[in-house]
Amino acid sequence: MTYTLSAPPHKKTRLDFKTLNISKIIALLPLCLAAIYFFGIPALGIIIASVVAAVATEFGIQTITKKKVTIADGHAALVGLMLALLIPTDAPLWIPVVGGFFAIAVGKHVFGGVGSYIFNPVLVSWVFIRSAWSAYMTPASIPHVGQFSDLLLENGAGLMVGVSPILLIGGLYLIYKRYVDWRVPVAFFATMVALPQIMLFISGVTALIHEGVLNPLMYMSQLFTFLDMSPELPYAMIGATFFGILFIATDTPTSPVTKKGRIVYGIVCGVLVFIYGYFSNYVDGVFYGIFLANCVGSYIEINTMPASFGTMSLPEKIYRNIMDKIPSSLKFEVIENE
Amino acid sequence: MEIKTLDKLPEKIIIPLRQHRGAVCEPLVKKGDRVLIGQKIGESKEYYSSAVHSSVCGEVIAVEESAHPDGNKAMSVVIQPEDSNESVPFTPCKDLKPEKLAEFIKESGIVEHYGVPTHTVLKPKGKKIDTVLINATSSEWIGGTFKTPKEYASQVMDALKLLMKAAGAKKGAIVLRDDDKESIDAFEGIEVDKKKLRVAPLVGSRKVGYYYREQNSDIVVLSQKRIYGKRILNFFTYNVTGRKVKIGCDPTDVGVAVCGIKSAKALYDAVNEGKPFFDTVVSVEGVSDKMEYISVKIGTPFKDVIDHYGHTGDIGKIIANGVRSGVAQYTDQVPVTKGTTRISLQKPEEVIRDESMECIHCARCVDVCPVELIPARLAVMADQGRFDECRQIHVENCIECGDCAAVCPSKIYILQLIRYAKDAIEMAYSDMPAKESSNLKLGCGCGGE
Amino acid sequence: MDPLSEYIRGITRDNPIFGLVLGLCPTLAVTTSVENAIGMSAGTAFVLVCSNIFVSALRKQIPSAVRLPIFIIIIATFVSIVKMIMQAYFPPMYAALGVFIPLIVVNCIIIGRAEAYANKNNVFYSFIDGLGTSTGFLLVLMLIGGIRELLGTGQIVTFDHTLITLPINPSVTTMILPPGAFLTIGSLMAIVNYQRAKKRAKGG
Amino acid sequence: MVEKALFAIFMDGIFIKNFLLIQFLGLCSFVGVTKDVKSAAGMSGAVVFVMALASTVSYMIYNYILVPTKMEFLDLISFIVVIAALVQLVEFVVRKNIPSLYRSLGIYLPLITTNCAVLGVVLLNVSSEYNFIQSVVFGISAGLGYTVVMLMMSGIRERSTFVNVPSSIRGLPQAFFIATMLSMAFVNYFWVIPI
Amino acid sequence: MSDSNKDTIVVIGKLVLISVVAALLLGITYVPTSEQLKINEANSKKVILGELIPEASGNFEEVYGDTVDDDGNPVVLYYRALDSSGNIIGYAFFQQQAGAQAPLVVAGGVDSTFSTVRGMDVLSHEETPGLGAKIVEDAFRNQFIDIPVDSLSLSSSGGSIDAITGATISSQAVIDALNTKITSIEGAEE
Amino acid sequence: MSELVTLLIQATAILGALGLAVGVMLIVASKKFRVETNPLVDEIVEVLPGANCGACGYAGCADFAERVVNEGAPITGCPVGGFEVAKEIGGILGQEVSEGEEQYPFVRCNGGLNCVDRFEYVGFEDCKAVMLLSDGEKGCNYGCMGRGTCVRACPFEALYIGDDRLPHVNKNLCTSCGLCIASCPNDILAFAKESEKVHVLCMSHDKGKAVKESCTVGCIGCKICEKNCPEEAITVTKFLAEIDQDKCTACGICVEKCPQNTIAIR
Ligand SMILES: Cc1cc2nc3c(=O)[nH]c(=O)nc-3n(C[C@H](O)[C@H](O)[C@H](O)COP(=O)(O)O)c2cc1C
Ligand SMILES: Cc1cc2nc3c(=O)[nH]c(=O)nc-3n(C[C@H](O)[C@H](O)[C@H](O)COP(=O)(O)O)c2cc1C
Ligand SMILES: Cc1cc2nc3c(=O)[nH]c(=O)nc-3n(C[C@H](O)[C@H](O)[C@H](O)COP(=O)(O)O)c2cc1C
Ligand SMILES: Cc1cc2nc3c(=O)[nH]c(=O)nc-3n(C[C@H](O)[C@H](O)[C@H](O)CO)c2cc1C
Ligand code: SF4
Ligand code: SF4
Ligand code: SF4
Ligand code: SF4
Ligand code: FES
Repeated sequence: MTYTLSAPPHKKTRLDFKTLNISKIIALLPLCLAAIYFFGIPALGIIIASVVAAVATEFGIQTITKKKVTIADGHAALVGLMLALLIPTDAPLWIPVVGGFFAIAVGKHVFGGVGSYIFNPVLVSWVFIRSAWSAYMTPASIPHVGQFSDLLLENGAGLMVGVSPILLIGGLYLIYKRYVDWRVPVAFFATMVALPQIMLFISGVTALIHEGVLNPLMYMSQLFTFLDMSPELPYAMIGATFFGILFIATDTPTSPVTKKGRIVYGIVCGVLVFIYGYFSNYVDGVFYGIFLANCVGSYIEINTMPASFGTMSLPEKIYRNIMDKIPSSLKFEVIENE
Repeated sequence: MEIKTLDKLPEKIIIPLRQHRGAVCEPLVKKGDRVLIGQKIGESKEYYSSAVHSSVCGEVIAVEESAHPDGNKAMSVVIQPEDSNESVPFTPCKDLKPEKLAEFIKESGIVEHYGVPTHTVLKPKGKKIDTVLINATSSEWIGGTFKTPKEYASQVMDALKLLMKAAGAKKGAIVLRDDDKESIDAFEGIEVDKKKLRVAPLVGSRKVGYYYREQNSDIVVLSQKRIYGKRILNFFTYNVTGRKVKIGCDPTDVGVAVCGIKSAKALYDAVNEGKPFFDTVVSVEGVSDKMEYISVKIGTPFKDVIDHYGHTGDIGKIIANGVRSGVAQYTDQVPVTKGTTRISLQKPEEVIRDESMECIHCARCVDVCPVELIPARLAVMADQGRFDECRQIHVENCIECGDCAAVCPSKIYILQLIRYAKDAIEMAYSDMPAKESSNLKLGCGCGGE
Repeated sequence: MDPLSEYIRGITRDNPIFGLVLGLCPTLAVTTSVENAIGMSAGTAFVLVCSNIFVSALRKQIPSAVRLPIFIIIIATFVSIVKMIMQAYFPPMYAALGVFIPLIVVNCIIIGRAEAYANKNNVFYSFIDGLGTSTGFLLVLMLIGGIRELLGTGQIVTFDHTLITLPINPSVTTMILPPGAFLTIGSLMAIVNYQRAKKRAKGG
Repeated sequence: MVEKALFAIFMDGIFIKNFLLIQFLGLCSFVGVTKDVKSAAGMSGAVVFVMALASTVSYMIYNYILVPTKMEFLDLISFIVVIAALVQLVEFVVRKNIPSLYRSLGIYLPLITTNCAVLGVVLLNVSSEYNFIQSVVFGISAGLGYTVVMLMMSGIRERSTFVNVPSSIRGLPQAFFIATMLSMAFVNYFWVIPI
Repeated sequence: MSDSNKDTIVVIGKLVLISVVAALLLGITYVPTSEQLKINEANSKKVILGELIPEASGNFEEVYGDTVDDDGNPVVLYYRALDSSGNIIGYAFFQQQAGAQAPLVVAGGVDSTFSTVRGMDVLSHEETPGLGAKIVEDAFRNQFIDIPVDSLSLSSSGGSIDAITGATISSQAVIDALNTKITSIEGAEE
Repeated sequence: MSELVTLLIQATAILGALGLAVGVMLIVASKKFRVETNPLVDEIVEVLPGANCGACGYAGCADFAERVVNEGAPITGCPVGGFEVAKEIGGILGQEVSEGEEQYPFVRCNGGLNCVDRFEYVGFEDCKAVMLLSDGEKGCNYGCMGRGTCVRACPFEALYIGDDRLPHVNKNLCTSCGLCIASCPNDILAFAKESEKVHVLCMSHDKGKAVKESCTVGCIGCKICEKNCPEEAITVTKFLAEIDQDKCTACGICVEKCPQNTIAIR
């Protein structure tokens, strides 16, 4: 009888790459259905064209280069689907076809395929077609969330991603299930909320300076602007932003692997998206911003490698230094262990 | 509860002469000799070594290389057992002086389940031990080694005192697993020096020192979360005592001796009955719906243990020491050794044969790693043979818990790759002069800390 | 060493772009159209051949400590002369190419050949090398320029003659922009690499 | 010339007129010295230094020597000679004091001489008719723009040594594909920022 | 003098020598070409002006400002286009404007009532080839022929000029140049 | 005319002064920051292929050049450049080199699919990794495991694992750098000269019985070849035949006689 030998562990979690992709696709399905309902058949056409083009490209490339054909893992389909959601529904059908091809061929396989690519294939393709055929790719309208119900059904969504931010809730479920990491989306979201508020604060303070107000209490009171909602916020909190936060920024090969790095990356995403959005619009801003963040992702990763386990961090060292100076009889219980 | 044993004698008993880290024992018997239960059959003059005893009475049929559950072969004494209980005389020696105790432990062949001879943990050369910890976070002992919870608690407590005596340590602690109600109940209210102890959970930054004060006792019983891993000692020490053990050092460098339940029990038996370490309890998984515990003689082949349960059906994988960090075996003729804690069987359809794909940088491995490594990075670097860079990102820190490989959705053999890198690094620096390699190799730098 | 093979070498094995990987900046910057590519290559060729000849002729006189400054002075002089003459007597051509002329001075190819070839070989071979390298440069620039112009504008227009027109209407603006340049040269290099690897495995 | 705020010139130099990705200046070192972050940083440091120095010196030469004597036609040749000298000076210093950097920069250090980026800065300063402060600011910011992109590129390339790239793409083609993406990001992102 | 010092002198001498030779060559080229250049520039200005307002048949009167250029000559602000009988039929001008890369010099013409743009041309520019450089092409320039001054803005902001795809900055620069100069001439004439 | 002369004088003065300034500055700097280098090293670096592959055993081409000059490393040390480069280095250093015969790594095991597996291995594809787990999966402890550590070690992609689960060498790509030979944990690969025709394709020192149990093509130490070799070129030591290539005339008798088909002629 021959047994199987392998290195430990001999039991693993069942989760695999295919599951991850399929669950992302499922998480996007409600949104697709809603988009098809509101935009009609053209939306369906774009989705199908993009997905088919992406999958066919993957099949073609892997056949030609004599690699294992991996269309079954759903990655090409996921890329195609995500791309379709970013194309205006009145674009001609060849746009999603070229887009799907470009995403898989250049975005994915030129860089070495799954896990090796550095730039999110969806964004690579989107940025390319957006700048190459801007006439077709300009969203019909740039929405903003005027009232709370707009989160349910976005007011004037220009792209399919926007029809209903609330339907992106599948993304939250993915985070809850730990299919995607929470650090990037949380940091990203927090930054996106914080920056408009900080702008509000800054503009309040600069206004006071301009008026020549000297009373420090007045400046202090500006702190309470954080309680108000910045007028910028409704422009930022749109479907495209949520889609970027939950689905694009969390694409794992394009974000750092270190824990600290992921937080930093989320913040960088937020800052870049906000800057672009502030000067232009948040729909394009989300994708251009994250694309630029992709470019710095690797650099962030290299600079946030953790130190050897048990190495004291700077605050710890300072704490230890201070504690060492206190005579032991005065010390609290906490240091008793040392 | 009764301690279960094998129904019938194995056809042969294979006792490896290397059941501990350190010097391999020289065989004291040769082919054709008749040996008795408890007879010493292997021994080494080196300090860093431990004696090996026969677990049965019978005839030595070979002294040869034979399969060892750690995966490689080892010189072993093969004995054909007789149906007889003839043993060497066991003499309890309860009042040994502390100085003699270490020698006695070596003679009795007591070894920690992580491989190190117990006496070298208690009396490490050139270091002083002030605290002895018993790691009792595995709960398979009641009903296996110990008949009742009460017996479990009292014997382990006695053993701890013996260990402290041997080490000359003032303080001691027993660490239980916090979800293991049975053991916690057993220890709750146990009396030490006329004081009733409470099982205290290790929470937050309160470490063992706090509890010594709180309970006003030199011995405490604690509970903590379960941790796995092959090289967890440093991690465990830090968790319990708050003392950081640097890489390349072991707990003894910071004055802590970590012992297991198995060695504690063995010491208890050796002192109270004079019986050397020749039988052990293993848990068996995969033969029935639940975990089975059985006391077996050291040297019993896995096959006999499996047959004891009348296991039929195909076996895909046999694993020694648990599915998380254990070693898969290519034959069922490997013997149970002092370090064997568990035998796991997997049906062919249970065996994982996932093909690994490219790392998708999902960072799940980073999130689970208890020692803050970047396993994904280590894995690719090892794969590409960039061992120097592995070292730069602290590959030696890995406690080989295997969590990273277990959660990887790309099914990368991360732990295997890490071990590959460690092995290569060790090879590369083994022939370097000590001075040059001291900052590269795992030389101890704990000294003052 | 025969002149013909030396000449061919500049086009194939020691092709300035694909072989030596020098002079990338002008290659990418001017290849928005075939016309620009031709003009730039012509200017480069003139300067390259002249500087090769001069450097080679003076090679025994040039002290190695200050050899780079001297090469540069020689090159810059020729570039300035080309620029002034073109500006004064061929204004239409200058209008098309004027911006690129100063770039020739820093084209790594020229100084690279001066240093690696002209400084070690005689005048005749330096002349041949200059010609070969220039031809290689011209061909590659035209290829890249052609691809970018065709895809980017939908047609190739050279000196007021429309050579090719693409049937598809919406042209890919990105190809004219910097990303298009990088994309084109990356793809071409990948193809070259692939062919080379194939040839080697077959025993070339 | 329209007066330009220093800040605008600064941002221009780093982002809008990024030398590597938008102006195609200094590409040889871009693909040559970005295999790891360390040498990229070293090279960038050298380039920032040379650019700032070249801007200063060339401004002086142009405005205090060439313009008063109407010798503007000597600009190209005098700039390039000055740059060559500066670079050689830097080379000497690096070689003497940081040999490891010198070794990893290899042939690229002398190539800064012919690095179009440095000449580009100087010529752009002249053609944009910047005054002294503006020239220096533009010189430094162009160098910083170079640094930003070099670091991004080297970070990505360092990471891409861990991944599986088809063998015919490995090396330079891959560097160009990465550059494609970087420049796509730059071209499309930074034009919105009104400065 | 030691050998090495002698060497040094020789090296420096050679460097100086080659610089001097280069300077001589350049100087010799410069003198004739610079003359030619001035002629060229004047010619091309004349040609451009003629094309902008053909009715003037080359009859342009220069209007000087208060400033002088480097050579001490007064700077031409703009030109009055005169018909054969000496009436002002329009104005033509050159205007420098910040382009996408470097300054560009735009030529323009406007009728005497400042209501119609007569045309536009570009004297010099350094815009991106294939992109901003398209401002010199007829397709773009023809949009400026005889259009109302009011509609002199990009179509995206309600005017009649379609920007060059992907080169809004250059397109806008041309329009800005015309608008600025037309306004200033209008002010000066009144 | 006088205008032209003034202009020329001014121009030459300016550039001459510039040239002087630059020259003086550079000379001074080069004296001040002088770094002693051996010009030979630079010359050698120039003739080296510049692949920085490390096949010579040093940290890249520059390091190799330095060792050749300063530490007497063999001038034939660069396997990539081969004889051509060795000759050039010899020229620079004034040494003679004689052309060695071409040699390529040779696989000294024909086990592959002919050799039984002790277990089914699941894990990452690497011979050393399998070695770390229970000494490898092959029934024979000496044989090639066919998991391609050598393939991964080759910087020139000259090796591949064939359908017979054994490595094969593409001689067009191989530069004889020897990295594969050093990487094999079982020492299966060795250089063989092109003129060496007859080889024993087995490494096993196991007894005949053990070999037969695990492998159908292994050397069982029967000594038939030794007895039949007319040149007495074969000796069997520790149950393994060995051919003295100097004596072997490639007559092929042993190949015919070997009952296990262990000896092959190529
Ligand atoms: C701001 C914040 C947000 C969190 N969001 C989530 C979440 O969305 N999903 C989740 O499963 N856990 C969430 N957590 C809990 C973390 O998963 C948990 O604390 C973390 O995994 C511990 O990580 P560590 O083991 O790396 O320290 C959140 C924690 C914090 C502080
Ligand atoms: C060196 C070593 C140390 C171990 N330490 C512990 C431990 O501290 N706590 C624990 O629960 N299991 C520990 N184990 C593992 C157990 O002994 C046993 O193998 C494990 O409980 C198997 O359980 P599983 O079902 O998780 O695989 C250790 C194993 C080894 C080899
Ligand atoms: C790369 C790019 C740059 C753009 N720059 C500008 C700009 O500078 N000013 C502006 O008003 N709009 C700008 N736009 C938006 C365009 O005006 C708008 O998309 C228009 O419909 C397309 O025109 P264009 O591509 O010809 O500029 C830009 C769009 C893209 C894709
Ligand atoms: C390399 C490069 C060159 C550019 N050249 C021009 C140009 O000449 N004219 C222009 O209007 N915009 C130019 N742009 C800006 C850009 O293409 C686009 O026009 C603006 O973003 C506004 O549409 C250039 C951008 C880049 C990256
Ligand atoms: S690297 Fe993997 S095996 Fe090692 S400690 Fe971290 S999680 Fe455990
Ligand atoms: S868990 Fe696996 S796929 Fe994810 S980062 Fe780690 S090694 Fe890569
Ligand atoms: S020759 Fe060696 S390294 Fe190569 S496959 Fe065989 S055992 Fe592995
Ligand atoms: S096959 Fe071996 S000797 Fe040949 S190039 Fe590859 S590694 Fe070097
Ligand atoms: S051509 Fe620009 S740096 Fe080489």
